[in-house]
Amino acid sequence: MSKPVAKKKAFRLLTQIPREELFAPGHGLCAGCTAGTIVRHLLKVAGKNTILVNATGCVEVSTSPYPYTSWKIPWLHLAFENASAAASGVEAAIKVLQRKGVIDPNKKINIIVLGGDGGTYDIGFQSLSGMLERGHNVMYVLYDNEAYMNTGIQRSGSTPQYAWTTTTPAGKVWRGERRPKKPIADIIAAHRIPYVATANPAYPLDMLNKFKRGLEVEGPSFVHVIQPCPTGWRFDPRYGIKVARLATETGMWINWELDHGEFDVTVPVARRKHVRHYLRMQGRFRHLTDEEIEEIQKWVDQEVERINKLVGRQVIGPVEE
Amino acid sequence: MRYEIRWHGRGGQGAVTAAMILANAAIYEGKYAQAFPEFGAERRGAPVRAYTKVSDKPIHSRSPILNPDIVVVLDPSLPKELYLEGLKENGLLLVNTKKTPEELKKSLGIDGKYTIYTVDATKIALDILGLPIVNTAMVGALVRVLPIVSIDSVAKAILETFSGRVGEKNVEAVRAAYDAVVGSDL
Amino acid sequence: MAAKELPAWNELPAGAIIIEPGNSAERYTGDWRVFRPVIDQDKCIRCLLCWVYCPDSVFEIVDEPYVSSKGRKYKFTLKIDYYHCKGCGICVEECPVDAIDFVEEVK
Amino acid sequence: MAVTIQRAKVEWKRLPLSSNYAVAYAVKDLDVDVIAAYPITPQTTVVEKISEFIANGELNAEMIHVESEHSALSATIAASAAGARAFTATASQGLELMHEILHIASGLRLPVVMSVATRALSAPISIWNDYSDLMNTRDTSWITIIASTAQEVYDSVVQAFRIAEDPEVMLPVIVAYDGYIMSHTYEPVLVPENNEPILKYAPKNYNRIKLDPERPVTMGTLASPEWYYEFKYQQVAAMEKALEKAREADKVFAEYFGRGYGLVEEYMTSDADIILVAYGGLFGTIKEAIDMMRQNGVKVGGLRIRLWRPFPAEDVKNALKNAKLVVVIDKAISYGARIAGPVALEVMSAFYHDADKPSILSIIAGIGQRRITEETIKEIVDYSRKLLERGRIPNESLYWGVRGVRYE
Repeated sequence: MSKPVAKKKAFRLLTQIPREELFAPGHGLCAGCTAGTIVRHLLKVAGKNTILVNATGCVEVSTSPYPYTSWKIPWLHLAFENASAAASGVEAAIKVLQRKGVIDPNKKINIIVLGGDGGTYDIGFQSLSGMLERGHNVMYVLYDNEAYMNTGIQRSGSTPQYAWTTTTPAGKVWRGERRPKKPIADIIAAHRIPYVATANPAYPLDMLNKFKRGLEVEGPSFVHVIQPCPTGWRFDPRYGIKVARLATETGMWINWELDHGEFDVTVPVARRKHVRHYLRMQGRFRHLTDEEIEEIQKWVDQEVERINKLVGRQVIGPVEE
Repeated sequence: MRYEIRWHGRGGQGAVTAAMILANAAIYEGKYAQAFPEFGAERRGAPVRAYTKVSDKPIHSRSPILNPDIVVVLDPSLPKELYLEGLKENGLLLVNTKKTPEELKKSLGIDGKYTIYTVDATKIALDILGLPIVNTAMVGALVRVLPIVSIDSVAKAILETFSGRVGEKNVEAVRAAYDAVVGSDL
Repeated sequence: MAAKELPAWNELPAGAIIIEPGNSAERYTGDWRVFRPVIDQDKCIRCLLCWVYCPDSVFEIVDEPYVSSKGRKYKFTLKIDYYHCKGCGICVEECPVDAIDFVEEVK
Repeated sequence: MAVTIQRAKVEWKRLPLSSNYAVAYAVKDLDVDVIAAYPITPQTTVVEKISEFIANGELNAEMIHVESEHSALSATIAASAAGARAFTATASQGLELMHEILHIASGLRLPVVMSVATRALSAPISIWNDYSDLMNTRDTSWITIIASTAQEVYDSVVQAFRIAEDPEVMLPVIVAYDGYIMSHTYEPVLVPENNEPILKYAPKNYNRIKLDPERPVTMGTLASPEWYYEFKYQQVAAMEKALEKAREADKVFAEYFGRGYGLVEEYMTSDADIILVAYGGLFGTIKEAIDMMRQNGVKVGGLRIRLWRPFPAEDVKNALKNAKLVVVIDKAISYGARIAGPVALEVMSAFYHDADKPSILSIIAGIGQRRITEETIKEIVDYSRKLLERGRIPNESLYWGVRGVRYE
């Protein structure tokens, strides 16, 4: 993969964010659902010439209850597991219709898939892998709330270890989810696609720049966005962005990008907070003992060490409080 | 008149292609024909059969051929019970072998009232194609003993199937086998 | 509430396709609110964070100049669309200068 | 609507094609824009041939080599949603894997066409022919044509796009035919030297509602109990319309190209005491069996169901009403039903409210490609005559040719 000329970050100030809202209010997402924040900015970056394919999930059902739609761009939903296959079909159609002159060949039409963690890590993984391997010019955006929230908080392949969900309750035998979160972005990166990134709505400019970069590369791109869910994570809706920010401040969530093979952390954290700040804000971790929290802290320390090695310098600092 | 031909070979020898080439030749002549394989999951080496029906009138039936007018054997090592099954009385038997029809009849102990023809298609294929793939040669031999289509139509069918030099070589094999086939009435 | 007359099958577009983009804006979600965010225009520094973080795009950037009591001049003013605001409080929490009050709705 | 059309001046070439290849030629001549498919026996050579056409520049299309049939149909209908003319092909397990998306295709009213080389279902695995796969699509709101010759396969794919894309229909279409028995049989097929007349008969419509940034629409919405039923009723109405449009499409095709098939095909039915009802390639064998039986003075005829969905009940009744006995041969089983033949059930229900109706016998045969020859057909007719003489037609399906099952 040849590295194209490095682009200047397009968004440096909040005032540079387009004002036009292509995601209308009146949708049925929970009060304080940060998916609304993510989708608004995704569409601001993508603009009008965009077709979005949505996997079944919270965003899908909340934004398209007949006869109302929150979408001001063409939008397609088929099913849960096939959003990437559908996007492949849309991309192929646009490509051939442009070649035949039915659609203006000079008009760039962005094609985006939006999927939750269930539709990405689990049921939609096969079609996603197929789409990436075939090299379709599609950006996949994963909003990750770490469980099946649409059906009422059941665990998914994304649920982190020890998290409570309705299918991983904390009891005498189980301590919540029993397996660590699947490293989906690493698995996607192994497809050797041009661009993979992780983002956080608490860092909007970083997130916007990643959406922009994902759309401008030739071929598939993948942006994995953490999406705190007040309902499933059990916190007051007003703290959605605060929880998201703590995820990065504690090193539980690292904002990185892999652009044509070059890895970098885009939101360095000089002084890290202890993971308990993040965990203790959420009811889904309420049952955790101090020992279990320390265990999680150790995993995070290891992951931070790995990331720092990858970058070649200390981009994420030590725990200071 | 409808002719029903059954082809016997082993997977990879091209019996199915032979059946198809004969049908295609008939279709190019404006005749009606069907060609189909014995539909199996067999792989290279396993005994396979294929069928061709040729007629002046439309062919509607999709039955497999149980009582062929002629049986064509691409591989002489196949058991005779396999290929003689259901062959019509007074039917024709065309075998790829070095033996003469009389020798073949004796060595295999064939007692039915069949008219037997033989051709050393393996030698022809080796000489001309450099490979022991006898299917096209056997089509050439067949249209000699049962002139239901012209040899030129067979050539056309082959050239439509195999392009370039491979096609030309196969046509050569067809013509050689056409001339080389042996039988009491030839 | 009287049942409103819904269209017959042959008056609907085929396949449940919605042809009016963004018409969910017609839906009233203001009644989800228990608390109401209220901007103190004088305290507001126009940093736009409320506008950025709002999941329901209820902050409108209005081209209305404003001069604060300390004499700071702003080219625009932020206003809240209470028809859609669900009262989640993210703006209240994220405002760096505590310029948004969260007051209980009186119903 | 009066349809007048002049006979097209078409130069035909007569090619030896299998039914699979006939599909590929039709796809090429229809200038299909997007093909998404996954290989499965016995459909595979359809996709191989289409790939050849694209590789050689004979067809300007995008081929998506998807990773499953589920994705094949998903990509196909999404391409259609984006405005392209789209096609896929499958069989058996692949069709089963697509099942969820079959409903979504019709529910979204996307006019895609799919060919199905019909095949039995696992387990145990069978790569051979019957119609179990197709019959499982019965209630998915796909228009379904079952062809009986390779020529009809070509012609039906052409008709299918015209019907599917008709603004008054907008439903997906399956063109089915016997796996192996037809999919792999070479026979003469007329195809045009150039595809202009084909595109004139089935013109593309790029102006339908689609995913277009200039006119954004939301497709694939959620419908609550107060909305859902009306959309399903739209499909009921569209299917009714499709019956009329399929008839018209065949009529225009016949006028234009000189070949027509009707929604059902009758063979020597006018004076027949016994009429055999069947579908697909089996009907050819039945026709020859009828010829043989007629020579022996047996008054037997045949009726082929060509359009399976929507079911042309009136055409079927008209063809069968004067028979003493109708024998429906089904190559699929609806397990647990006394009348286990899907088509037999349909024929029976067509007559249910009539005072005057023929006796109807349901036969299951050809399962997993169990051999059916002219001789088998004669045996079925002989047995049926015996039942008729006894005056007792069983109100349950007979499983013809199962070892260990005997009918006296």
